[in-house]
Amino acid sequence: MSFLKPKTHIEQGDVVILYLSVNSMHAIEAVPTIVNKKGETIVNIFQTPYGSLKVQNIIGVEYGSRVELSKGYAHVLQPNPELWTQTLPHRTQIIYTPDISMILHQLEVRPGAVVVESGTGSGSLSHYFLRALKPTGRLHTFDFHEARAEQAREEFQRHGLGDFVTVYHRDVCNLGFTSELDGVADAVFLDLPAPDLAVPHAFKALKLSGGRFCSFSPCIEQSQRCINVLTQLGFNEICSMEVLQQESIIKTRTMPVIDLEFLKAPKDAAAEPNSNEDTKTKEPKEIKKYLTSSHPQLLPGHTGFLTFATLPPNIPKA
Amino acid sequence: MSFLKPKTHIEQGDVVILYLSVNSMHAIEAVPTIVNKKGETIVNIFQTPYGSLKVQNIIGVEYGSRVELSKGYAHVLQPNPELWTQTLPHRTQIIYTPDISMILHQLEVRPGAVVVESGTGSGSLSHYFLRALKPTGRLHTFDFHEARAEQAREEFQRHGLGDFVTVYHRDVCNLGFTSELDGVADAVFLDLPAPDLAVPHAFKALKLSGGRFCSFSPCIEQSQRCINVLTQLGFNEICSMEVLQQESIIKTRTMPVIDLEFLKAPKDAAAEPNSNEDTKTKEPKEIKKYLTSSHPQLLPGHTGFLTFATLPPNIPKA
Amino acid sequence: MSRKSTIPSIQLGDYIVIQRQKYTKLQKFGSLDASATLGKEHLELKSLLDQPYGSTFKMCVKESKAGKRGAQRQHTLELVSENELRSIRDVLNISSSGADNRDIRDNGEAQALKSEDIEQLREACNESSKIIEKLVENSKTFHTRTEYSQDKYLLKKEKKYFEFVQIRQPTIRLMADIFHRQDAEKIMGIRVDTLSQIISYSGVSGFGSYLLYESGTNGLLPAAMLNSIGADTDATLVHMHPGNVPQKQALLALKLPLEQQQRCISVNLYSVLREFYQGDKVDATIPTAAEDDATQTDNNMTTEEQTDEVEPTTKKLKLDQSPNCKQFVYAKLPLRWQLENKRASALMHQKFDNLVVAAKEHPSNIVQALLPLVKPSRPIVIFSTCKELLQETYMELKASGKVTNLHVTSNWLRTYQILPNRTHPEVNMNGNSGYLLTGYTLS
Amino acid sequence: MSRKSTIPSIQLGDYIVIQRQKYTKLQKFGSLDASATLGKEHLELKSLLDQPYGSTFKMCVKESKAGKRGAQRQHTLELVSENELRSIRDVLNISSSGADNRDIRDNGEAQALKSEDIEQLREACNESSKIIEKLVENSKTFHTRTEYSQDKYLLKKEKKYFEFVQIRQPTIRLMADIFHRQDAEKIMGIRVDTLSQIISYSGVSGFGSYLLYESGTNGLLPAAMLNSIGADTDATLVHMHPGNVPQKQALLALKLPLEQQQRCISVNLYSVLREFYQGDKVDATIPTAAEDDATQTDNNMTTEEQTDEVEPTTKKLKLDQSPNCKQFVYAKLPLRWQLENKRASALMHQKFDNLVVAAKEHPSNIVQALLPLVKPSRPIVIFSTCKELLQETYMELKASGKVTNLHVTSNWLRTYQILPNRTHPEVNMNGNSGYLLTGYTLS
Repeated sequence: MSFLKPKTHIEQGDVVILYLSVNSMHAIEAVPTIVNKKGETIVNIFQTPYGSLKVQNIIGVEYGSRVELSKGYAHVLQPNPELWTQTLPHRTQIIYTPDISMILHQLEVRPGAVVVESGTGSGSLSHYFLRALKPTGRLHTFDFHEARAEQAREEFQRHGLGDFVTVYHRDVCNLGFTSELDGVADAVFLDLPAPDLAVPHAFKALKLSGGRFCSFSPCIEQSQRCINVLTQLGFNEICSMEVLQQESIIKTRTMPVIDLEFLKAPKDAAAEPNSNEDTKTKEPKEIKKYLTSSHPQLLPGHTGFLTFATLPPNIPKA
Repeated sequence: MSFLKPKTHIEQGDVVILYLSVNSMHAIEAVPTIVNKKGETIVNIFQTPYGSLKVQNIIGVEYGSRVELSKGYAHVLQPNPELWTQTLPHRTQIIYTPDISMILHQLEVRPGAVVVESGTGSGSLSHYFLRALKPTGRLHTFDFHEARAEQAREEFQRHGLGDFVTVYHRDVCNLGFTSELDGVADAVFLDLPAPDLAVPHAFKALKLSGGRFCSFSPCIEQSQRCINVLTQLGFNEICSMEVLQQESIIKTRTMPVIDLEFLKAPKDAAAEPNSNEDTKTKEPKEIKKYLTSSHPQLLPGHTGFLTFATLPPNIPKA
Repeated sequence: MSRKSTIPSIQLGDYIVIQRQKYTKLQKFGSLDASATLGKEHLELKSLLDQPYGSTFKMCVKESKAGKRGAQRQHTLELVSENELRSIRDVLNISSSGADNRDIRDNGEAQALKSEDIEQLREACNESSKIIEKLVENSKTFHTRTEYSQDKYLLKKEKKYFEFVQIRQPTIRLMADIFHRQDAEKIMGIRVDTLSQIISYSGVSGFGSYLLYESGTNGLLPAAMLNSIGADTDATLVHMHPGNVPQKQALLALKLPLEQQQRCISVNLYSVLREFYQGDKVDATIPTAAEDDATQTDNNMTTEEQTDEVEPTTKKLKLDQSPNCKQFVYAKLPLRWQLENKRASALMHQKFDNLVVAAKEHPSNIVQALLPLVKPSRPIVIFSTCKELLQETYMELKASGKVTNLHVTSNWLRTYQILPNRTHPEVNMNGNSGYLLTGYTLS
Repeated sequence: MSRKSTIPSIQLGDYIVIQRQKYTKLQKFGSLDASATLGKEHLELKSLLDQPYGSTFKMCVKESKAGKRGAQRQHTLELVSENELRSIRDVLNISSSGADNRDIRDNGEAQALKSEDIEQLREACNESSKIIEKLVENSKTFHTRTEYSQDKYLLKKEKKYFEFVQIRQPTIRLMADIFHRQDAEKIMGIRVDTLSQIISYSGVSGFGSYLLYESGTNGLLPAAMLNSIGADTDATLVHMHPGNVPQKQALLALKLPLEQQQRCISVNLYSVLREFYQGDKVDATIPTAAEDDATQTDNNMTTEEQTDEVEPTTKKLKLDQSPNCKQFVYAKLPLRWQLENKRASALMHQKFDNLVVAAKEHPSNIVQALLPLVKPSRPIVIFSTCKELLQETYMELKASGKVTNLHVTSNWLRTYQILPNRTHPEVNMNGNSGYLLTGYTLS
């Protein structure tokens, strides 16, 4: 239930982020026992590179606290969509925070908004939609993969978000978003291999007073076809973009500074006999410290093209 | 003649770069007199925002020197392809140094190379090809626009590069690169609206021992069609890229640092009556200096897609 | 659910967004006499009243005056139906296009119409499509240009003569665009991608108590956060600023319900910290709101609209601010800023669910002062245009052990032109996203 | 003109580029017994001798030994004709592709062949196309995958079983790719776009006298400059380095004509500066080449190939380097490095037509020492991985007034996948182009 609102202490059943380091965090469920493969109830022990954690021990602990592992320590954090996106079980390729932030902004999602999403996928984006639209809005999320839809439904329930979301198992390209959703949506989001097929259904689902549309596509051809249909249906403010986040690695670097001036003049004759002394003057180097910033070798070069559009008010829906 | 090789002093007839500031430089010809619109021979005076320059005065001057203008000064630099690209008379859209550098590298142009280029355009890239391949190589450059071809031919001559280049006025998409050039080229470069039409001609012009190919296109569809034809003809190592150069603006910025600690404790009661003193302590700000780097507001977001390919050796040319 | 499906109508006192093609402008519709300026065109706004948002209006020339840089035209606005908005391209019905531009010599004489002719045409024809049609007819080279070049020409002309405007209701999205395009410095250069990420990383939503310090974004940052907090929720925002009065334009333009507006508590940074630490000891005697005169200049209000934001009490206070009468003025009834300080101080004692800092100053001391007010396991987001400052702050926070999962990020935002056979990234891009330092507090 | 149109053949002693699909490797073909290692495959090189560069060879399994991480296979290489190189996709003749992947459940059991079966198949079949065909036949899900997913699968398998290698002649382009991919740090992270711009901005060409300082790029930077200087030209390069011996692998791999090789004069920075300033006074007494022991460790040669570069005299010198016999060794005949120092010093007195610095150290002092050796109106190019150092150098040069048109730049390099319906920028990109500081000297 730890996704509903900010809370201070871990309760039994909470999803908790066990934060080991920037590159190592895990979403664990705060339950004292689990059932193993043999069907036996056993004590819930979570293994990490820094040793094991008896999960029972974190129940009642304040979020943000340090917890001891058998060979080190970790911090327990309350999950939120950002941390969840980094730790969730991948059932599909997912969209990450930089793109998602732009999607939420451009779709103008705020409390009270009705959003239609397809496909649900791993629920990464859904969690963001839900944070932004609760407690007064609603998310309708569709996936054509039955098991994925079912998993997502259970997950939302477990996360305390079940009241704000309906999960559908449905092929929206062929069947649309159900007639119950005609004219109810403030925003429609598509992440589909053939978004152009679903655009007419998005058109139907959007409110007569208008609304916003977004399609996420890895390939430019999908965006091109999608824009074609959007244009035909009277969408405007059509706009495609890429958002690429770059991390800066901050560190103090020590840089050698070499002296070359001394080479201009002959060596001090007095120093010459003392060959140890001589050797020392041969290394005219000092080290200076710099607070530097650089990018990692590997950066995200492409995630997808985001195509946004506005359905203006009062377009007749035939 | 100032493009042929490094030289130290300005001779009559040289093109000279009059460098006023980072954003203001001009290519001028070092001739004492010019003919005005009325056909009269007059003294060559060049006007700048910092006053006028009697061009005669720079003849014989060392390159890199400071020259006086009537209301300031400038520096005279020997032209090279980089400076020329920033000062040349635009007859078409031109390609700039970051893309050009990659083109030269990928086409493996070095002294002795035979390069075929279409179109000549404003000759920006041609000057780079010529610097890289002279004195032992040759550039064959084509433009379908007769006046442009003629202007380029004169310019190369005037710049002392005439010995290394042949300029053709010819529609290469329809007519190819002339049969004399069959199998002579180490590298072919295309900057054409329909590069796919010229690829078969490039194929013919490249040596039987193989060679490198490049096409520059602003739009992705041109690259797609070009790659289609390249693949059909047996080119390999096909690779498309964009090079985007960003400038860093280096400056010392003064940043306010505010103090908030003093708010935790009540004010010194003794100071209170003295209201002037009081006012001073109310501005708990200091200024710190930082050597910073930032990007300009406007950056090149796109110049073109560079598509490179290799023609492997011994592909039969039917 | 709570959002009305009916379209709200334009009311007096509203801020409106006027859109002409891709150009948008935020404008206060303060009175029936109000007019707006779009380049050389002046628009009388009175006919907007009670029309639904999203409507399109035709600019009808009323009179034309000679101005310094060509004619200044006064227009009235006439509501038009959607059907009238045919694409300019359909109207002109261009079909033949030259294969390339090899035969074009640019001698400046391609257009047979002289500029006087065009100005006359403009007076006569009310429709841009007619004007452009004439221009195309009289162009000697139009039909020999490539389709690409024709389109460029048409777009340029269309932009100049386009006679329709749309009136839209301000949203965070529209205002972020307008502010950034018009004067990015006034919103500290916070670009749309950065703004969207501040909202995400800070976790601001319908539940919780949030803390923002910003040194001037025309109200955009508090408005974006309050927008995410939503109507009919319990969440609150304490908005700290360094000046005498908060910049609130974007907040006012959103036209949020009063209950939601009241959940944004705007307070002076120095003043509220003194209240927090020293409580009743100070507020009757110290002229806190006027304290930071030095900072005030950074946050001067420059547009007409912004003067509206000054709360009457604060305005008065400013006028009375001569050294001699200071003590006198402040000794009276509790002023609005004093009440707000008390509300904020109470929330500060309960601690916050995030911290957002967008400072022109070095963020380090500000973060140090505000970090103790944040609960553990909560996101912090620090924005700066200057990476060097965030580097130092990063190192300090890292050394302190009080914040984990620290990251410094920036973004590239590439927009694309996607058109048949003409798809490419836009030729220009903005180089400055600014930088974000993010992390989570620890207990 | 001077370039031969006939294809050169592979000779003993050559450096060769071995290419297997997109993987490339630089290898010395030192003897007929030489072999190369590509992952788990060992290739005997002897059959390459006298074959033309650009030829493709088939890897034929000779024997297979159990190794730590699976079988290590020894291969001979057989020259193949172009015709044999049909696309793997044509061979498999895949046509039916599932519409999407909705029915696929990933249970790890999609492949019916067990790993032992596959290893056996591999011993039996010599052709990757056969192996892949079998894998596809025995895959339960292949035909229900989308075309995209099928392609991905095929590419992955093709990569693993692909049995052809191509032998190519090293060029700057190929080596820059290999070095950067294998260990970018060994070439100071100089990315292809940056390398190409160093060449452009420095103006290096067939005319002139050029000056380079680099603190270690496997010879890539001097090789690239010498390559641009060209064969049969008059231009020269003085190549200064901080170590005992220059790194020259890339220079040797280019197999340039001797006359061209000799126009690259490699000298130790300290040693040559002393020669330049103090001339004959020093060179008989001071052990200059061994001077900078501290720097030497930074430039240790780590690969087998690099040891080949050490010139015999220098090698000996290193061995004799005990403090006691130093003076003795150096007092003998002029050594090669002493002659090179004299040649370089003569060019230094005539001054250079550019200055290129690619330093691991702070470039500032190096630039200060070398700038007086550059003629006016000549380009300087300074590379560093650390922008902060270039910022300082920029400020110093700007203040000095000795260099104008100063710019600090970096680059984005985006590669694209262009395939029918699957066009997009590559998913990963390299984030570090390094930084260039460029400008022109003034008199």
